[in-house]
Amino acid sequence: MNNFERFDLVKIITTFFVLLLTGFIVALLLLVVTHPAPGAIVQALMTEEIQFAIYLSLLTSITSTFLCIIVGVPAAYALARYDFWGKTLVNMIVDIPLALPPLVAGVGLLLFFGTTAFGDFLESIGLVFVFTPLGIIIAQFFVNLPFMLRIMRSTFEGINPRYEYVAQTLGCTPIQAICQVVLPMSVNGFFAGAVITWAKGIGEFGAALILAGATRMKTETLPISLFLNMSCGELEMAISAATILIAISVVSLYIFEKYGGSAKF
Amino acid sequence: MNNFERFDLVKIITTFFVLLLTGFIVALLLLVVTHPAPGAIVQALMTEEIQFAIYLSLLTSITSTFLCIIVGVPAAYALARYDFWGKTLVNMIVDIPLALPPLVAGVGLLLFFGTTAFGDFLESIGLVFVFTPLGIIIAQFFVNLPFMLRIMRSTFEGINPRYEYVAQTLGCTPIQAICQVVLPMSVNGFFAGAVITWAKGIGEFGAALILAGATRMKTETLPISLFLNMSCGELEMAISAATILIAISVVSLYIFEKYGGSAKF
Amino acid sequence: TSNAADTDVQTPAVTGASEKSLVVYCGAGLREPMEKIADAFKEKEGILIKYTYGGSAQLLSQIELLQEGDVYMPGARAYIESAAKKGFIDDSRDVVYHVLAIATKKGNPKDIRTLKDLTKEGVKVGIGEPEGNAVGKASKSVLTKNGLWEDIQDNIAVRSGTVNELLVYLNMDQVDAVIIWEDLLDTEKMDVVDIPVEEGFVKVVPVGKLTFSEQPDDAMKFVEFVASDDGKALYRECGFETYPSDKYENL
Amino acid sequence: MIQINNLSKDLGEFKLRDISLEVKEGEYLVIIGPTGAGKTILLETLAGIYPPDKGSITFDGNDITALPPRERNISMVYQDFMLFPHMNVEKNIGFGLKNKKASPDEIKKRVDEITKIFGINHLLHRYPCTLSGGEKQRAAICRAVLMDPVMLLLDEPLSALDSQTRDKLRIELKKFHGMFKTTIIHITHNYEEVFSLADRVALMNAGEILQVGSPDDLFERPASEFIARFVGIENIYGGTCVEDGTFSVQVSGVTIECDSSCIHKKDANPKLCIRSENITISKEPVAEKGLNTLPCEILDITDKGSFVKITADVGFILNSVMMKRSFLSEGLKSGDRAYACFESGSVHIFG
Amino acid sequence: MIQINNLSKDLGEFKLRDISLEVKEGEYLVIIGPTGAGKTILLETLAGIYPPDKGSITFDGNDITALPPRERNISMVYQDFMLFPHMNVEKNIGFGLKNKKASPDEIKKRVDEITKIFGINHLLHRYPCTLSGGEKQRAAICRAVLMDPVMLLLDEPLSALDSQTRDKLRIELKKFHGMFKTTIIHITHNYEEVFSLADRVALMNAGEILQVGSPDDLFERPASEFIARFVGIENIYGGTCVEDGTFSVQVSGVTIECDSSCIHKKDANPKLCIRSENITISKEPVAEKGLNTLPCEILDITDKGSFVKITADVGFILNSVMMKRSFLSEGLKSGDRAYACFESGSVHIFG
Ligand SMILES: Nc1ncnc2c1ncn2[C@@H]1O[C@H](COP(=O)(O)OP(=O)(O)OP(=O)(O)O)[C@@H](O)[C@H]1O
Ligand SMILES: Nc1ncnc2c1ncn2[C@@H]1O[C@H](COP(=O)(O)OP(=O)(O)OP(=O)(O)O)[C@@H](O)[C@H]1O
Ligand code: MOO
Ligand SMILES: [Mg+2]
Ligand SMILES: [Mg+2]
Repeated sequence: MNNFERFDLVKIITTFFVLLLTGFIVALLLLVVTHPAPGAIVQALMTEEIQFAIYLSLLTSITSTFLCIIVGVPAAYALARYDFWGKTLVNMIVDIPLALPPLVAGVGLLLFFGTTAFGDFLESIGLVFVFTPLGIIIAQFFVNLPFMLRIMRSTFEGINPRYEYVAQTLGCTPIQAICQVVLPMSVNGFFAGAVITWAKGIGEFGAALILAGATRMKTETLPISLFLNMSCGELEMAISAATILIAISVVSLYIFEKYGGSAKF
Repeated sequence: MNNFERFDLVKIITTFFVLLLTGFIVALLLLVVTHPAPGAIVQALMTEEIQFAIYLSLLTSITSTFLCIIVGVPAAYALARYDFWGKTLVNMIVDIPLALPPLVAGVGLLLFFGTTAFGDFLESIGLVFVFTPLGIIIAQFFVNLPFMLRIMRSTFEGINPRYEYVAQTLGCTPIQAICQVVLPMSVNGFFAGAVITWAKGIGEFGAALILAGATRMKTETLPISLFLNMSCGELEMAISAATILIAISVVSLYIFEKYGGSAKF
Repeated sequence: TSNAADTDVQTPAVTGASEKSLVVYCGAGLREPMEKIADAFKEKEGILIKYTYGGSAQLLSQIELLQEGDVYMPGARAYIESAAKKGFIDDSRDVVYHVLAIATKKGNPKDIRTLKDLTKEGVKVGIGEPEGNAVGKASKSVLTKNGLWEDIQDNIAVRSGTVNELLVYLNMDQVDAVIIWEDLLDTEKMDVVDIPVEEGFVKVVPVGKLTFSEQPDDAMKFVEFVASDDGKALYRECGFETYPSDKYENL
Repeated sequence: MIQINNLSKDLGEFKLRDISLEVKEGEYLVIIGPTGAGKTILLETLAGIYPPDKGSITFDGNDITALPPRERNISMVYQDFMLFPHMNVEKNIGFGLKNKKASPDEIKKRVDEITKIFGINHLLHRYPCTLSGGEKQRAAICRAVLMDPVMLLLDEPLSALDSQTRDKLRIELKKFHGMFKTTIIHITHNYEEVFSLADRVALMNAGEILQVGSPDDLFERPASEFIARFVGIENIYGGTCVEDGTFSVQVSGVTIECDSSCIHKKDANPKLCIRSENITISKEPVAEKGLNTLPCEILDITDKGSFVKITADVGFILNSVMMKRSFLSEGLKSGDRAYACFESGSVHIFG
Repeated sequence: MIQINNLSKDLGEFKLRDISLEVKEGEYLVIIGPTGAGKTILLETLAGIYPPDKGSITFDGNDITALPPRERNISMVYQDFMLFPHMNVEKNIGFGLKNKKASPDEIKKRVDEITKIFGINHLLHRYPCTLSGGEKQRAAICRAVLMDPVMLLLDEPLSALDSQTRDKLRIELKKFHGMFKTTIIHITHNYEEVFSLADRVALMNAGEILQVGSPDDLFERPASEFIARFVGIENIYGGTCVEDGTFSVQVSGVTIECDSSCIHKKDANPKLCIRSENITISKEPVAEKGLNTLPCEILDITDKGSFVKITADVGFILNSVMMKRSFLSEGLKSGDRAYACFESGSVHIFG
């Protein structure tokens, strides 16, 4: 039985690593969730501050996800379907925010909206991004767009363009073919992309911190609330925010893996 | 020419989104890179603080990438090759750090190493994670492991286990078959995974901030340096750190896309 | 749990036209009394106060970046002075004293009696970030004045962004002692080691009106209110020594 | 009648070159050719997916080169079905009518009719992923046919099916074409489909059409050596004519009688080919007019189940395919001496 | 000699059930069976990849059931080659010897030898991705053969190749087996490979071995209706015996003479089958001893290029396959009356 014992050894060792890791992650999450005294989370949830943070987090993350969809879906379609000069480079550039530290993205956005003529112009028409919730939205948008884009790109790449051709011979215009055939067929990828973009948006901290600042009750999303409450020594409040964030991430990840776990992103 | 004009419309609109996005990203990066006065970056680079930050960033990110490899590669192998009870759940759990806001990960790590008996034990044998560079390493490890894991998992899944069977009939033990055949075959995925893990490690901020603190010249990596200098009004120094980080991300992303752009992660 | 160095914080581009409000940059260490003052002020004048808390230097860089807001109240007079020099402050009042003290874990297990004891081997000390907040700057001055700055370096486990975080670290057992403002001490959770006045370092905490304020009158009203007897009374409730005081007269 | 005139399209790595082709109304045209020949691209250009760079497509004299696909009334069915996975069979089949703004009642009626003809009426509420290959293919054909197209383009419609279903559907296609006389262009790699369906066959290679004709034209009388090899002719030789105006050629010194149509000049060097299936190996010589009977040595016999392939040396190497039964009854084996017989009409000379 | 006794393996969704099989030294055994039958898993179990749950494998009497793959000295070649892409051909082929700690010189010498035999000596420094399918397959076989295996397992070794290369490599395989007399088990879906290579064939389905025998045994005398259908027999009927001890059966009232070996009891209901290739359709009746000559009506004629398939009604439906040439010479067409002839020996009765 030499062979099979030895084979099992590989299995045992590698599976051990998996379980170790799983245990570590579960332990961390449980530690956070069980840390506050029972009831303290509920109490924290009742405070105006946490309620504001939840409200602002939802508002900004939903808006930024929406923006990511509006920009990401057409862009992903173009990247999946058309060849144009410099496409490889463009493909790389649109992925940059993925590798860029969020803080750096924040600095870039701050300079873009705070110091350029274009930023001044936006300000003059009432679109102020620096130190406002609008800034949080744009920060989330910028940092998380590559998720939406990559997932949709690989979803569209997975859809044979011949579905569109067939739809066109059956009386569709190219745009109708996209709306009636391609989009319904990419609904899973779309859903997975939207969920992960939303979850990452809710958790976005670095870029939002720099661009929108950490102002209590103004630009205080859940992660900023966690950070602010840590700085002010309000551990219970901080951990309450963390607990909510954990719940959101776990649920989102579940949905993501269910609908698009195999999507590239 | 009705049709082709209309078709072009889709192409024009969607390509416009791509170019808009590309322009926006390039503009941001250029703004950051060109912001300091010429020579200011060189000057900043000569300061002991930035040099320390570069050194610490390299040290921690390389170490944490190494850790991610050690844990991630065997775990990915197990997840790719074996079926075991609860695998779907485990697969989801090991991906959680991907969706978890880094700040929350930081809080979890802080509780784990700071308040548990296990943490005390580690401390007693000299492994102190709270407020130390060791903490930065573990924070980077925790947050970025899923990248390594997902890329290697999909790489291994792409390698037919029959290569291993053939190697075994040709005289290899199972472990030799992995080392001589599977690992050399996954070198591209491995490289892509290591590079992106490293790049994300260098940029890691939230979790490190919470676990290791932002202590100048002690736990000051490049993103922490950016943050500290931003908060003390040393914009030139902050932007120097940002410039270095941009260079690192762009180069890493280039390597990543070249070797594993198509890998799922 | 926790740590978090340097609170960042930036500010409000004042909103809420329906309701009058002021944006106040405030040293994080002053949070407790300032919340009370905001309530009292709201009641009295009907003006909402929006605070941005953070380390004093950090707040200053935000003010510089943003060029907006109404009132600045850092943890020490030096910051107001440098702000005034840059032309951001046109009027200020002194309010209270910040007095440094050492806090140790309950029961003082490392037996810390003096500043010098902080340099004993194996003592983990938390201080404020010397370039970021008032408490850090003051701590550094005290330690330097007593010739301990070099010796203590190896014992410093963390330099925090705000003074409040030091309390969290102490409570979480991550440090043995911290140098903080006396007014923040909670004697139920920790032991206090006073730093003798002659060794010590007492800071006067001022409040100043920012030149960019678009409601200079309201801003000035708030500054006056903080420095008024009513304001100072609220400070005293929270354990502060108010300005002027005989105790620190000669400083 | 569809007329394609000098159609060219440059797609970067691939070019359609100067395609001219006429498809009569009601005709069943089959296109064959190696992979990458551009067969699919030609159909897609006909359907209007790719705008051609040059040339024109006319339908009954009207130029339709510039019309968008939806206005051409040409339907297309692909090898991999391309049923929309998010619609059930009924919605899939009715998709075209719905785009034409037909009323739901009419759509229902017409879908019902057509699916009854193809025997998939009971599947209307199923989703494509739950169908078998043959059912998918039928649904795809129904969807294309419901538009009453002036031309139906079928791109390897049977390739993805197992051989039994393929046979069944081929027969159905033939029946359908008999019933409705729709003009059909059908791409395939399968020669059975050519013989049982095609009125005419076109052979494409590298973006060009090389030969158009009846199945027998291509398979028995290929226009070039390339085509001969492509249609599976193994016996291809270079010959010489020793005398002017005779019906015979010499290959490696052996004289072969050709058909009366193959008159050659002396010293010409024609290439010729003979299908293996047209060659019989027998023990005894068969003397008959118009029959070449060459003495040979049997080199190799490959048992292919029902058939045997015999390699024989008649001075040059000749391959023959025979029914196993007929060959075995001769009792020949490798190394034996025998006779290779083939009609002079089986010798085809090209080039 | 390899003996497999009652081998069982449960893999969750799939089970190998009680496989017993003997492979003689130097034998060439071919395994056929539908997809998912477990052919590959059986080979892998022989190679030692899956430990069996039950049963044993002995080699020349020694139990090798528990040995790990590397100690069995059984080599395997897969359909998709499985050449290690990061090693050049030389390293790939020498991989096994290197694991055996052979000296570099010896490895070089042996690799040289074997690659010369297979004609890929000039490819040693190339990487697998640069090779053609046939070259890859040759390299894979060299790699397996270099270990001097006691048994060589070939899992569809020719399936991934185009038909010309497949023919060439099949001949090479036959030659190689003739030269070295290695015991070979070969899986295939291609019947030509069965006929040209196999000493014996085994048919698997659903994890079981259903029949083992010579190619003719399986193809002419299948043991069950399932096997008959699998080997492509279309004419399968239920018959009745009207008289005790005769050599004839009735199908739909038509009497068919069988072989002398097919004696039946009265009122038995045997199933019988006749290969289409064994049936000839002719205009005139052929009276010969041992020949069934049934009058029939021709229902359908399908042109398959070189062959035609004729469907005829003799009281029941009968399919015949003939060379197109022979059939055409009869001048028959659909609807004509003719005669279907087949030898009594072609009628096979099972179960
Ligand atoms: N949109 C396109 N742009 C550029 N080249 C293309 C495009 N589509 C296909 N090609 C290339 O054109 C060539 C011909 O493709 P086509 O699909 O028409 O071949 P085919 O004859 O249908 O082959 P098959 O028998 O394999 O289906 C191929 O080399 C293909 O790679
Ligand atoms: N490691 C495994 N664990 C469980 N089931 C497996 C495993 N490998 C294959 N199977 C299943 O066992 C069945 C038999 O597989 P196998 O590959 O032996 O079929 P096969 O006869 O070789 O078919 P094919 O002709 O398609 O190659 C299939 O249903 C397959 O899905
Ligand atoms: O109030 Mo401070 O500036 O955190 O010491
Ligand atoms: Mg094609
Ligand atoms: Mg198989």
